[in-house]
Amino acid sequence: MNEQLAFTIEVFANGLMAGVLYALVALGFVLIYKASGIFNYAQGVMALFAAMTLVGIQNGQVPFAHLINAMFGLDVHKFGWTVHSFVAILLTVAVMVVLAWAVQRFVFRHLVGQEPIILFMATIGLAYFLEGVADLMWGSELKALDVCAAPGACLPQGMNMWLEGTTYEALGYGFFIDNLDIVASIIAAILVVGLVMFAQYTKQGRAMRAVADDHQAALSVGVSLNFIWILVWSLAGFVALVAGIMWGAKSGVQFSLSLIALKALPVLMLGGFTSIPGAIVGGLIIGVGEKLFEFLIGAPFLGGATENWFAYMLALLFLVFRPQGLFGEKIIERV
Amino acid sequence: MKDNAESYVTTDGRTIGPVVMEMKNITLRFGGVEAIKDISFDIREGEIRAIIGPNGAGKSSMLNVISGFYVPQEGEVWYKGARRPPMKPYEVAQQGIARTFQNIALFEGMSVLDNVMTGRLTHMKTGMLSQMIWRGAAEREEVANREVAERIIDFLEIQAIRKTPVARLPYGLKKRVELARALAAEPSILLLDEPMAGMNVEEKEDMSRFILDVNDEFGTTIALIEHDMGVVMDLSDRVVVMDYGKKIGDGTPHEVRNNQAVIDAYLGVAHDEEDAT
Amino acid sequence: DLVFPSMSYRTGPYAAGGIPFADGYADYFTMLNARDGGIGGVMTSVPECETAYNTEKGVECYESLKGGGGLVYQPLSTGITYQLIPKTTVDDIPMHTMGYGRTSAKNGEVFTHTFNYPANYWDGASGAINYLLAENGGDLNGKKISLVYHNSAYGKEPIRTLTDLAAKHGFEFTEVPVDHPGQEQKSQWLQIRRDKPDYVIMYGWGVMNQVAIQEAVNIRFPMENFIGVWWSGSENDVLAAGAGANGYKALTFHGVGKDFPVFADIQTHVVDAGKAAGAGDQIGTVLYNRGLYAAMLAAEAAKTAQEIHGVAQINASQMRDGMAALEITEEKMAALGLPNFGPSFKVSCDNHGGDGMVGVTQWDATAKTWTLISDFAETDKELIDGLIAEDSAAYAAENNITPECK
Amino acid sequence: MLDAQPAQVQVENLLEVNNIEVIYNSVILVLKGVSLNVPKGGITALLGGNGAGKTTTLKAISGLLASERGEVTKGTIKYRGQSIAAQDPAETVKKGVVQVMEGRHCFEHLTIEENLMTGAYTRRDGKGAVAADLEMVYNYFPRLRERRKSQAGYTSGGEQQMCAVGRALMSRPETILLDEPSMGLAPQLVEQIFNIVKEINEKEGVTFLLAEQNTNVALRFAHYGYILESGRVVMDGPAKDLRENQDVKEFYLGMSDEGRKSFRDVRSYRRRKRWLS
Amino acid sequence: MFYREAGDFSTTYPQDQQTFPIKFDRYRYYVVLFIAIFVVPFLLNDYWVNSLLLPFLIYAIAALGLNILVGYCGQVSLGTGGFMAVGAYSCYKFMTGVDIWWGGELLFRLPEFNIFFSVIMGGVMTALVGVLFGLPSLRIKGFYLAVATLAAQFFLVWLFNRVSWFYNYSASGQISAPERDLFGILITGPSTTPWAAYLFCLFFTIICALIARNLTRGASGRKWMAIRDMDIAAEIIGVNPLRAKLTAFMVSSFFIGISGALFFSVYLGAVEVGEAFGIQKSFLVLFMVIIGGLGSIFGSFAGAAFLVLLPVVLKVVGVDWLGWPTDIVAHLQLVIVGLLIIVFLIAEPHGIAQLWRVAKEKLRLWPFPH
Ligand SMILES: Nc1ncnc2c1ncn2[C@@H]1O[C@H](COP(=O)(O)OP(=O)(O)OP(=O)(O)O)[C@@H](O)[C@H]1O
Ligand SMILES: Nc1ncnc2c1ncn2[C@@H]1O[C@H](COP(=O)(O)OP(=O)(O)OP(=O)(O)O)[C@@H](O)[C@H]1O
Ligand SMILES: [Mg+2]
Ligand SMILES: [Mg+2]
Repeated sequence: MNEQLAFTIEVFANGLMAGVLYALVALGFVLIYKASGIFNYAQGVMALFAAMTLVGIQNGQVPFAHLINAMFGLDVHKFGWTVHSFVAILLTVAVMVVLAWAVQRFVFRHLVGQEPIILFMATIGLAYFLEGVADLMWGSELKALDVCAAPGACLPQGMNMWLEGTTYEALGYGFFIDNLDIVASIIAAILVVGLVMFAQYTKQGRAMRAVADDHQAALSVGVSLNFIWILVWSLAGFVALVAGIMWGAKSGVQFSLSLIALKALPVLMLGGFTSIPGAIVGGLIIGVGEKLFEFLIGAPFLGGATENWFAYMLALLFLVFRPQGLFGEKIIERV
Repeated sequence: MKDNAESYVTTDGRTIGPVVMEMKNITLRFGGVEAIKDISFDIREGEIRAIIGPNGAGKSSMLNVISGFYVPQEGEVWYKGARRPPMKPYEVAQQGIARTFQNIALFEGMSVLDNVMTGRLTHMKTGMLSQMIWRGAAEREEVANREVAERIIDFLEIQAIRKTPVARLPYGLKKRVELARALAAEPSILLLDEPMAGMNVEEKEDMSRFILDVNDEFGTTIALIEHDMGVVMDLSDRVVVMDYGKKIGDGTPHEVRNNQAVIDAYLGVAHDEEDAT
Repeated sequence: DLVFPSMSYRTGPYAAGGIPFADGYADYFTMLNARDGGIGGVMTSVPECETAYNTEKGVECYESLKGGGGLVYQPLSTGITYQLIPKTTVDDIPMHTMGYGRTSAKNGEVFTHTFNYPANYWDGASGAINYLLAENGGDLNGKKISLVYHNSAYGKEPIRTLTDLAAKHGFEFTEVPVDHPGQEQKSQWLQIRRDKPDYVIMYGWGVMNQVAIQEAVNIRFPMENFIGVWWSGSENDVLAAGAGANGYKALTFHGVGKDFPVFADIQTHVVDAGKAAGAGDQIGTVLYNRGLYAAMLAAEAAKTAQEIHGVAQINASQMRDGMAALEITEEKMAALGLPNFGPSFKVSCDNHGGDGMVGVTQWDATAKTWTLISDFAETDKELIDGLIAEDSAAYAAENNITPECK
Repeated sequence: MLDAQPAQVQVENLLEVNNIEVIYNSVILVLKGVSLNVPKGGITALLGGNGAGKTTTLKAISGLLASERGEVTKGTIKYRGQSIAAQDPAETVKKGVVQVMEGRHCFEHLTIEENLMTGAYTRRDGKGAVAADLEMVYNYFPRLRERRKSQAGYTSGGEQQMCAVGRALMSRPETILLDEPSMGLAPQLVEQIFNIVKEINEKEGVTFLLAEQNTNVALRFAHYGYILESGRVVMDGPAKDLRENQDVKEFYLGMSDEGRKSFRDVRSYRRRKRWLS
Repeated sequence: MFYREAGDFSTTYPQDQQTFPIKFDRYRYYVVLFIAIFVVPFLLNDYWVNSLLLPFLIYAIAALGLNILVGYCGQVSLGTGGFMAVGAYSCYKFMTGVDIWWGGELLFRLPEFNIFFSVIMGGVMTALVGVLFGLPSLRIKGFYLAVATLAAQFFLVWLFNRVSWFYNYSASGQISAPERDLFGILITGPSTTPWAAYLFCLFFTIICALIARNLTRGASGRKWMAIRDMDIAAEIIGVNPLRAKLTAFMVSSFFIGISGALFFSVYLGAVEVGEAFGIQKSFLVLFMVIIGGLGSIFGSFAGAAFLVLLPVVLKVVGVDWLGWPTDIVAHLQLVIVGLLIIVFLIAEPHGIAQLWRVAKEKLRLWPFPH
C-alpha cells in the first residue's frame, strides 16, 4: 500500500476518533441549549467536577479535607477505603443530579425569561463557583483516573493490536487506533441514540424544545421549567461525567480537563447548537478536518500547531453558508 | 376608475394624486406555500389604501414585499413611474417608505425617545468622526432631528413616556410609539400593519385621527392593513381585498362592502348588523 | 526576619506542578527555623502569594510582596520572569529563575539581578544530546531526533540550540509543536509514528506532559528513547500513563527521592511538628525536591551574603551579592544533609548560571520512583556561551545597557 | 343575548382576587388594589384602556409575573379557596388555570401541531382523549389544520393567535384566562372565537376570565364585567348593565346618543373621562 | 431625598442630551475627574499603580470597546484577547520601527514612532483587523457568532506566536517594550514613575470614554442599538446592517487595540502572546462588560473595577488579614466570585450599572416608596 495514502487514511481514522471525543463534550452543551436556550459555559468545568468527584469517591477521599484541616487544625485526608468503580459512578451520578437540582433551585429559577446573554453569564458564575468548589472539595493536584469493572479489567488504552495485526496482514500497513477511542465511540453512539429518542419521541423532549423557545409561554401551558431544567442538567451532568472519564483516563484529572470545552465549541457551531446528531457529525467533520489539515498542510508548511484555530475556521466557513450549523434549527427571521 | 396619471379630488375635498406605487403580478412562494398569487394593484399619492382579508391571506407578506424584506418570485414593483430594481430593505426605507409591524418590532432596549429618533436615522448624515467630537456638526444635526422627533411625540401625545424604556409599555402604547417611529422618518409612503389591534374604541378613534391628520397635513400616502371594518370603511379611499393570496376585490369601501365574494370570504353576514351605522 | 517570598501557584492549569514546589520551598525554611534557628541567627519567613501561573497576578504578587522586604524572588513562570527582569533591576532585588526563565540571563554583566544557576534550558537541550551521544558512542550521525514542545516562548527555547547541535553532530532534527493546553495530541504523535525518529525530546508543561507520554505509549514509542526536560519529568507526568511509562527519562539538575539525611530533619522538625506546608503528602517527589533545592540555594546565598557583608539581617541588595558569590561544593551539600543532591558549581558576577551540569533520571513504573541514571555532566559550553552572548547583547542593545560587572 | 342567563345569584366563586397590589422591578406600582371574583362556569370580562393593568392582573393570577420581575406585594389570590399567589405557574396549570398570553407567544420553532400538543403537557387522560381534542381544535380552526406542519414562527399573525388559543384549549382547563383573544383576527373569526368560548363555557362548563379591548363583543358574550383604569377597578357589574351605562357606551363602545360615529368624523382627540385618580 | 433632580430642568435639547442631565450627577462627575487627574497622582505608589490602577484603566478601555460591540450592537465577541494582541504587537512594531522585507531583503524601515502614536497605531491596526473578522457577522448571529469570533482569537494568537517578524525575531518569542518617553518623561520601561504611567493611561481612558459616550448618544449609537434589539426591523426602517455592524466592530476593535497596546507597553512591559492574550482574556473582558452592565459606559468602568479589585480584596482579606493558606483563599476566591456573579445577576440581570440606576430611582423616591 502506498505509504502516504496509508498515513493519510490513518490520520483520517484517528480524526474520526478524536471527533467522537469532542462530540462527547459537545453533547452536554447541546442538551442544555436545546432545553433552555442557555449556552452553558460551565460544561467543561462540570466534566472536571464529575471526574474529580469520581476519583475522590473511588479513593475514599474526605471531601473538603484541606479546608477542614486548615480550619480546625485536623489532619484528615482519607476514609481509608476504596469504592468499586461501578458504585463510584452511580454515586457520582447522584452528585450530579443534586448539582442539577441546586443549579435550578438557586440560579435559573430566579432567571426565568431573561435574555440568553444573561443566562450565559450565570453559567460563567457557575463555572467559577464549581471550579472553586471542586478544588476545595478534592484538592487541585493531579489525580490518575482508572475505571475498572474488576481488578485488571479497566478502561483499555493503547493501540488496538488486533486491528494493527489484521490490517498489516491484509494491507501491508498496520493501522493505529486507540482502544480508548473505540470504547468512546461505542459509548457515544449509545448516548446519541438514547438522547435522540428522548428528545424526539417523548413529551418531555417536546416540552424541552418549547422551553427553549419561550420560557413564559412554556410556563403558561403548564410545563414546569424547574422539572425540565433539573432533568436536562442532570442529563448534561451525566454526559459531562462520561466525557470526564474518557478525557481524564488519558490525561489524568486536573484543571486542564475543563478546557476540553474549547475543543467542543467548533463542533457545536458546525453541527448546530440544537442538534444531538449534529454534535456527532460536527465532531467527526471537525476531528477529521483538523487532523488532515495539520497533517497535510499545517505541519509541513505552516509550522504546525494549527489545529486549534483551524477547527474554528472550518466551522466558520460552514456557518457562512449555513448560519445555524449543519443540523441546527433554522433561525426564524420574520417581522 | 380614473386614469393612472391623473389626480382627482375626493368628495371631502382632498386631492388624490397619480399612482406612485404599483404592484404588478406579484407572486410570492415559501416552499410549498403560495402566500401571494399573481396580485396587482396600485397606490395613489395621498390616498389611504386599505388591504383587508382573512388571516393568512397574505396581507403582511404584501407589505413585506413593498418594503423589500420579501423578494417575490414573480412580478414587479413600480415606484414613482419606474420599475424598482431589486433592493435591500434599508435602501427602500431610504427612498421614503416607512412602516409599522404587526408583531410590534420596537427596539425594546431603548427609550421611547430613542426609538422615535431611530426613525430619523435615514435623515442623519454626519460622519463618524464628527460624531466622536460631538460639538459642532453632530450636535447641530442631533438637535435638528430631535426637534422633528419631539414634534411627532407631541403629536401622538406620548410626551409623558418619552424616557421610559419601551419594554415596560403596555401593548397599546407600544403601537403608538411604533407609529411615531414610522412618522419620524417623514415618509412619503407609510405602511401600517394592523396599527389598531389591541385597542379599544376610544383609542382607535385617537389613532384614526392621527392617521387622518398625517394624511392631511403632510400628504403622506398610507397603506393600511386592519381587521376592524369600521375603521377601514371610514378611513380608506380604496380597499384591496385578499383571500388565500388572491385578490378578490378592489375598489372604494362601498363597492367592496357590497361585493359578494368579499362578504363570503371575509366580512361574513353576522357583521353587518353591528357595523351598520 | 529574612524574607523569602514564595510566588506559588496552587490553582489553575499548572497547579499540579506548583503545589509540590511551593511545599518544598516552604518546608525547607520551616526546618531551618526549627533546627538551626534560622540563618545566621535570624529567623526566616516565607510569605506566599498565589500567582496561578498568570502574569498579571504575578506582577500583583511582586508588588505586594515587595513591601515586605523580600530578599529573592522565584517567579516560577517564564512569563513573570520576563516581567520582572527589568523591574527587579530597578528595584535592586535579585531574582532566581532556576531552570526556567530567560536563558541568556546567565550573562550577569547584562542581567545584573537575574540568576539562573545551576542550569538553563539550553543546558537542557545540550545535556540531552550529550547523553544521547554517550549512549551512541559519541556519534549521532544520521539519527533522527524530534522535539515535541509546548508552543510558547518556553517550549521554543531549545530550538536554536538543537538546530546548532544538529549541524554540529549531524543528526536530523524536526520540530513538533503542541498548542496549549495540549489535551489532544493525536496529530503530533501520528506524525512521530510516521517519521519514526530515533529519539524524542520533550519540552512540555502541565497536562501536555501526561498526554504526550500516554500517546507515546499508545503508539509504542520506546520509552527509553523519550527524554523530557526537567519540567516534563515529575511523578505527575508519568503516573497517568501507568505501566506503559516505564523507562521514560527526564533531565534533572538535582537529586531525586528521599534518600538524603535532610529528609529526616524535615520529618522531625516539620512534619511531626505539624508544620508541613500544604497537605504534606508531596515530600520526596521530584518537584518537591526542586522547591527544597531552590530554598537551599537561597539559604546558602543568604549565608554567603551574611559573610560578605558581616551583618545577619541582610537586605535584598546584599542578598544579590551573596548570590553572585555563591559556591556550592560537595562538602557544603554533605554538611547540609544533601550529599550529591546537585552539581557543585560556582556563581560569579559575570556568570549567573553556574556550570550547567545536567543529569538524567529514569522512571520505574512498578516502584513508582525516579532514579538518577547518570552523573551531573557537562554541557556544550562553547556553543551555549556563544548563543548567550548573542542574545544578551541584543537585549543590552535594546535596553541601552552597558555590560559591566556590578 | 347572553346575559339573559338565569340569575346566577348563588354561584360559587372559583377565583377570588382580593385587593392586590403589583409592583414591577420593585419600583413601578401598577395595580393599586384590584379585587375581582370569577364565578364558576361564568364568563367574566376585564375591560380597560391601554395600560390599565389587565395583562398584569391576569399574570398575577397565573403566576407569570415573577418571570417579568413583577411581584404581588399585597392582597390575596385564591383559587377554590386556596392561595395561588406567587405559586409556580406549572402548579397553577395543574390546578386547572391556563392563561393565553397576550401577543401570541407561540413556540416559534415547533410546528403548529407540536405547539398544540405541548398544550396537552399536563394531561394524564391518555392519548386518545388528546387526539380527540386535537381534532376538535382543528375543527374550530380549519386554517390550523392546513398549516399543521409549518413552524409556528412562519405563520401569519392571526394563525398564531389561533394556535395560542387552540393550545390553551388542549389542556382541558377548568378556567381559562384569555388575554385579548380577538387581537389581530379577522372579523368573522372574532365572532367565531367568542362563539367557541361560549360553546365551551356552556357545554363543558369551563370558566373564563377574559381581558379584551373589543368591549363591544366582550360585553355581548360575558356575564359580568370589570372595568379597570390605571390599576384600579372603577366599575363592575353584570354585562348587561355595563352595556347600558352611559359612560361605558361613550368611552368603550364608541357610541354617543346618535349611535356610532364614523371614525372620520372624530375631529379632535378626546380627553378621556376618568373615574378616579 | 438624598438624590434629587427636582429643580433641574432642561430648557434646550442639547441640555437634555448631555451626558449627565442631572446637576448632581454632573458635579459628581467633575469631582471624580478632578481627583483622578490632580489628586491621585500625588498619592501613588508602585503597588497601587501596577496592581490596581493601571489594570483598571486599561481593562476599562477594553471593556468600553467590547461594550460597544456586545452591549450596544449586540454582537457577542470572544475575540477580545486576539484583538488586544493585535494592538500590542502593532504598538511594538511601530515603537521599534516597522521593517518591510521582500524576498529576503529589507525594503525599508519606518522610523520609530513616538509612544503616543504607537499606541494609536495599535488601535488603528486593530480596527482594520476587527473589521475583517467582523465580516461574517452579517450572516452569523448570536452565540454562533460568539463562537465564530474564537476563530479570530485562536488564529491571531497562533500567528503572533508563529511569525517571528512580529516579535522582531527575538529568541524567546516575547516582546518587551523598550524605554520610551513623552516630552522627556518616561512612559515605558522599568524606570517609569508610577504617576507618569498612570496619567498616560488615564488620558487614553478619558478620551475613549468620551468618544464612546459621544458615539453612543448619537446616530451611530442608535443604529447599533437598533441592530442589537431587532436587526430585521432595523434594516427595514433604514439601517444598513453591514455598515452598522462593521462600524461597531471597527470602533470596538480600535478601543480594544488601544487597550492591548497599553497593556503591553505601559502595564506589563513584556508579554508573550499566548499567555497574556489567550482566551481567558477574552472571557475576562466579556465578564466585565456583562457584570458591569451591557450598553452602559459607566458599566464598563464598574465591571472593570469589580473584576480587577475583587480578587485583590479577597486576597488581602483572606491571606493578609485572616492568614489562611493561599491555595484555600485562591479556591474560595473562585467560589466567591462565582457566587457574586450569580447573586448580582439574580438581583439585577442588567449589571452593576442598572443596579445603580434602580438604586437612584429608589433614592429619588426615598423615604416614600412610591
Ligand atoms: N417567511 C415565511 N415562511 C413561510 N411561510 C410564510 C412566511 N411568511 C408568511 N408565510 C405564510 O404566508 C401566508 C400569509 O401570511 P401573512 O402574514 O401575509 O398573512 P396576513 O394576511 O398578514 O394574515 P394575518 O391577518 O393573520 O396577519 C400565511 O399562511 C403564512 O403562514
Ligand atoms: N415588565 C414591566 N415592567 C415595568 N412596567 C410594566 C411592565 N409590564 C407592564 N408594566 C406597566 O404596567 C402597566 C399596566 O400594563 P398592562 O400590560 O397590564 O396593561 P394592559 O391593561 O394589559 O394594557 P393593553 O391593553 O395595552 O395590553 C403599564 O403602565 C405598564 O407600563
Ligand atoms: Mg399579518
Ligand atoms: Mg395587555
